[in-house]
Amino acid sequence: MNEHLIVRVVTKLLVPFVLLFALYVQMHGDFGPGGGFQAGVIFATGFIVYGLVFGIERLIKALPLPVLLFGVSGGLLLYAGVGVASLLAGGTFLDYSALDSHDPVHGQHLGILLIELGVGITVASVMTAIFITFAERWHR
Amino acid sequence: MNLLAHLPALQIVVPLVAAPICAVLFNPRIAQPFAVLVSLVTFAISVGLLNEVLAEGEIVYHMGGWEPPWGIAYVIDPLNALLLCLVSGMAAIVMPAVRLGIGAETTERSRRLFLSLALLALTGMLGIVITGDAFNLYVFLEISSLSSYALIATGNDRRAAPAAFNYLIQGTVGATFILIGIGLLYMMTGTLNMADLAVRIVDLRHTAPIQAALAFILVGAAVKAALFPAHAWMPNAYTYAPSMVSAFFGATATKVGAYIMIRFIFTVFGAEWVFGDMMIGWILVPLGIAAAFAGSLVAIWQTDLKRMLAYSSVAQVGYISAAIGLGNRDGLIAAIVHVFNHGLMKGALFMVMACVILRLGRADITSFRGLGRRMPVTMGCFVVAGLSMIGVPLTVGFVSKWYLVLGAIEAGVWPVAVLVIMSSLLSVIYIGRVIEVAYFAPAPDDARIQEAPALLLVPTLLLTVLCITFGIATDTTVGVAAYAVQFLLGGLP
Amino acid sequence: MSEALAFLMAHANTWAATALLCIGLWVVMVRGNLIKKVIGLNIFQTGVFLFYISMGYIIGGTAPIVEEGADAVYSNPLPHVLILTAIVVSVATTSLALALIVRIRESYGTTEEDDVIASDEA
Amino acid sequence: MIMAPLPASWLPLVAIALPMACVPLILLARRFPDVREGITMAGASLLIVVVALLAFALSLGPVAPLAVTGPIADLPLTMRVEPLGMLFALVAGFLWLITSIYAVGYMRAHHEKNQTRFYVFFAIAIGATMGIAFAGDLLTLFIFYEILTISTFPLVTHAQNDEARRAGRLYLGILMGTSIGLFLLAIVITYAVAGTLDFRPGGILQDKVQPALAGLLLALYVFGIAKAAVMPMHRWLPAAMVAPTPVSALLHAVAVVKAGAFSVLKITTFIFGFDLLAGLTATGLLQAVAAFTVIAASLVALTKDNLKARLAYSTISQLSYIVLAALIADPAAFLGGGFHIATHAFGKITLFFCAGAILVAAHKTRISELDGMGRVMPFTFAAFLIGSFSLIGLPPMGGLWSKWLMIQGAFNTQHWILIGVFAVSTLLNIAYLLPIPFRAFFRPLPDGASSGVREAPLPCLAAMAVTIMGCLALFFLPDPVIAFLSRALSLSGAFP
Repeated sequence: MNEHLIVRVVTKLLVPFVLLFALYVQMHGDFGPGGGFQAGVIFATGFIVYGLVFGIERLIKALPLPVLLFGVSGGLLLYAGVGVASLLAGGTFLDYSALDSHDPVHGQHLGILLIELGVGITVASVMTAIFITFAERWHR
Repeated sequence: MNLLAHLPALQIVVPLVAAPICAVLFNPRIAQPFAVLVSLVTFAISVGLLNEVLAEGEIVYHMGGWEPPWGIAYVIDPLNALLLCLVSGMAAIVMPAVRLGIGAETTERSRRLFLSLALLALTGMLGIVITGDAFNLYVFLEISSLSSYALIATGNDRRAAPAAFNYLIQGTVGATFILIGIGLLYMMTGTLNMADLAVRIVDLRHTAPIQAALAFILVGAAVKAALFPAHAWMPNAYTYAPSMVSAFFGATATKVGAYIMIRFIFTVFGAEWVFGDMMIGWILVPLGIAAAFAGSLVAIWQTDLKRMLAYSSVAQVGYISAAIGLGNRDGLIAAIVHVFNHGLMKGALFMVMACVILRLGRADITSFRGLGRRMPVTMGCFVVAGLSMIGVPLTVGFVSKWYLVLGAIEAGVWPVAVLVIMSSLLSVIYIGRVIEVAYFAPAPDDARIQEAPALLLVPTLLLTVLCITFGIATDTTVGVAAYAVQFLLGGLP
Repeated sequence: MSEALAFLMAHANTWAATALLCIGLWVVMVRGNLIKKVIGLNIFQTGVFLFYISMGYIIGGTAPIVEEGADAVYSNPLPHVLILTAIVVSVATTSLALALIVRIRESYGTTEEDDVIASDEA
Repeated sequence: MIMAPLPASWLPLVAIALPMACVPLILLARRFPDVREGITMAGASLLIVVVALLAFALSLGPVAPLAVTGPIADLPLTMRVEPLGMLFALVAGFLWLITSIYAVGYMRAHHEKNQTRFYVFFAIAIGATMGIAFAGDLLTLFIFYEILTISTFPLVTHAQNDEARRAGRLYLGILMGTSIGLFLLAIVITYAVAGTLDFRPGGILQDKVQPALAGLLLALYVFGIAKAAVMPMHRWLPAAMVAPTPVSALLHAVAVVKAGAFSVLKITTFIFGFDLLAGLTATGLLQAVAAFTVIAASLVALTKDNLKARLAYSTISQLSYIVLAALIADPAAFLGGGFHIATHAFGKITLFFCAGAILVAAHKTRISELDGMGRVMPFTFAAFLIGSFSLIGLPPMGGLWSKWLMIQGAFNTQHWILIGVFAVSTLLNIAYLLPIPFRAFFRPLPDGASSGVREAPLPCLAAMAVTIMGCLALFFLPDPVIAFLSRALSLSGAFP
């Protein structure tokens, strides 16, 4: 797509905002519509558009597969880690209230935020990884 | 903090957390022992849960502290405690041998994520078994299915990919059927908790959606259990998958399908309605018998022995289905015991295939010529597990067959008893055929074949020994099954 | 006539879901092209999604977000949450299926089921 | 007993475990043939001591049954010593020692391969036979019955050539097919209707089953126990003759086939009971089948030129005597059947020993080749003649008494046709057995055939001598045996 100058410029301008919006959706999840799933997909959209326009090599350079794999695993681990932390804090598995011994509501906020963050990271990494895997094969 | 109180959660969490960790541990020398450790811990948790259930009765655990109907509950009764032990026990036995076993049978690329996928599949199956929430069951079903499609595709035979694809299509359709059924149940009752469902369904049984839900769920579970005629995915999948995968899934995956069937029929819908008004027994029993004959007959003609074992599984699932369909106490005991016992023997037989493939590179019947002398221990295991498949006394196969025939006679369906026994005679032919080749045909001169390495041989031997142990001391299997039946049938005879 | 029409309309979503289920299943079973099979599977699953979403919706209900003082009728959010999970599963299934098709195409040079079978038997 | 290390009720378990315990020792000693055979001998001698002790205990009074938890929760495996089983165990245990002595001579002279495997499975088979003899219920009996089938399979197919493979197929196919297909089914049905599987005096099925079902069950048992070789389930026995001769001698003239006949006898007496049995139409039909087997097998035996094949068909015929005796449902016939287990065992094992000796010494398997051989191997053929006398039922051999008792039973119950069957079959016995020694003694030796042929190895001859003594002893001293068996009858409630 080297010849499509407009697309390249617009994409370059747009991608940061896409990612910013994704971040908003991610962090706003416990107050309004939003959350990890949606945010993760929007994150991935940003990456994928970048890869489509500027070429798969540059996307891989920015996000090497090991990093993505680490993202997939790390997100899941964060999710499960919160669950285990609540276990260790004396609640049942994923009982966020137990995360903060003084204020259960605060604990719930913290818990849901971390959980959704884990989900977001995993979803974004998985979607991008799927895209890269397919695109890279086709490219060869 | 008392970790023991959280065993139900840990049962799922331990393998679930271990899967991504395995993925980021790039060095297989670390990842492999780690996976072994995890599977052993998981098995220990299952045993702990079984003990607790036997001592104190049903365990209910609320995830996240949410009470049903809002939250997900894990409910452990003797039935799923036994299955947890089977699934995690098989994993613990197979896992140490995985690295050696898949070396000859997978593509280089796919080996890296193999352990993660295996642990995910384990998580999924444990989840299906442990959960008391209908939708959660679907989610775990898909977790285990997706990872098993991927695992089957790791085989280095090019036919592995189409086999996995077929399994994916059929498995997804089956799982979606279950999803529809669960949706209908939720629509009518407003709950997903199985215990609540059971209470609320009682007054709604006459409605079409509930009846449709029963049909959808049974068909979906039948696909997962590979019950004839919905078995088409299984032969190819188990033939072209790495033998380790076949051993683990052959022993557990179809059993989990049968578990879904038992759980929904007996816990959610209620046996007296399912077998009384809906006459499901008239579907399950004939299908089961047909499966027993079709599977065994086709198995006799196979030259690829992994495919032969897969068809034999079709037949064995038929016994389980027929046993469920009898709808009486002995039949249900037979079903539960056979789920466990067949897991042991089929696991052992597929492990034998893994040993043979490692040494010879293939497992067709001609490659077995003279193996009785060259790999005596491996073939010894095959003989014992094969005898168990036939149902010779003092092996596990006899115990399940006994209860199945007894159940059929007590249900007053004599032809079923006769047919079950006749079909089991067919297994004499397909097992005997292999034994004949192994011990009577001269070995080809050129190949210098040695006994399989200890790492593979020990799990194989262990499973074989268990085939006999549980064939003699049946307190654990039949005892637990009888206790489970008390839970499932309530006060019924 | 109008009664029948009313009956049809009252269950419009269910009919649509049923139609999608049937079309999807038909495509899965009849089409020989592996990609078309996957598309059929997606249509089939979409039918289930529609079924779940309709189930939770209450006519005149609003999004289930608590607003102080408003005495609103809320749609049931649970089926929607459930089906979100199912959609994610469906995405995963589709991508896995496509990955398998890529591998089949690489080793067999075709995405037609008949050709794959013929190639193995040859 | 003064020492009394174990209560007598444990002795059956010891009798089963003893041969099994020899297995690992034999395996350990596989590189030292003398030690290996020594272990077998020692095991066999010890077994005789154990069985004799048990018999002594039984003669003093009833031995308490012993129950062990088994595979089926409500059905413990029980060991119950009663005189009939005791007699069977005595015969099998005693002949194991004799056969072992014989086997040492035979296997070495014949240069058989895989001798360790041979002794291992032989020991397992004997252990299983003890299990059958002492089984206190049908499930236990069935379990040991199956172990016996499986453990004898490697013995039958010992040669591992194509012929052995064919024989193995037939052997396993028929024995396992019938035992799982018919015998097991019958057992489960019995359990379902009677609620127990114990061998009880007077039977357990009385008043619990319709006559039609009882008839069906009886047929399932008689045909399902293919080891009793009632036609048409007899084909495995001639096929099994490809095995080394000691196997044919002990297992396919004594242990395996008698296990079948013994099971039938036990089931008719302790599961059905004479009263129930006598009233069934099926009993008559099965008597006809057994009678047919007696005659037909004898006729087939006449046509066989292969010596072991002829003996095999003779065995089929003789086994059906016992089945017939069991179906007559009369105390005298029962005594005759039980006694026949012993007399036929001693007679037939002698004949097989002779056949093996001829094979080893002269490498001959066909009867038509035996002309004049009596001059080269006088002792062997003399033994053959005496064994034949016992089978035919001529004095001074034990076979006379068993046949006598069976005919008396038929007479008591007015089965005139069966008496005719016994008479005709005796004539047939003479026709197919006696020409063999006569040919050997009275026909001239073909030219040059005698070169290099000598009498059989010494262990073989010694074994034959002992079994001949047995035949004689059973003629002169039948009373203890019959008195012993009568106790089984009074236990069974058949005697008023």
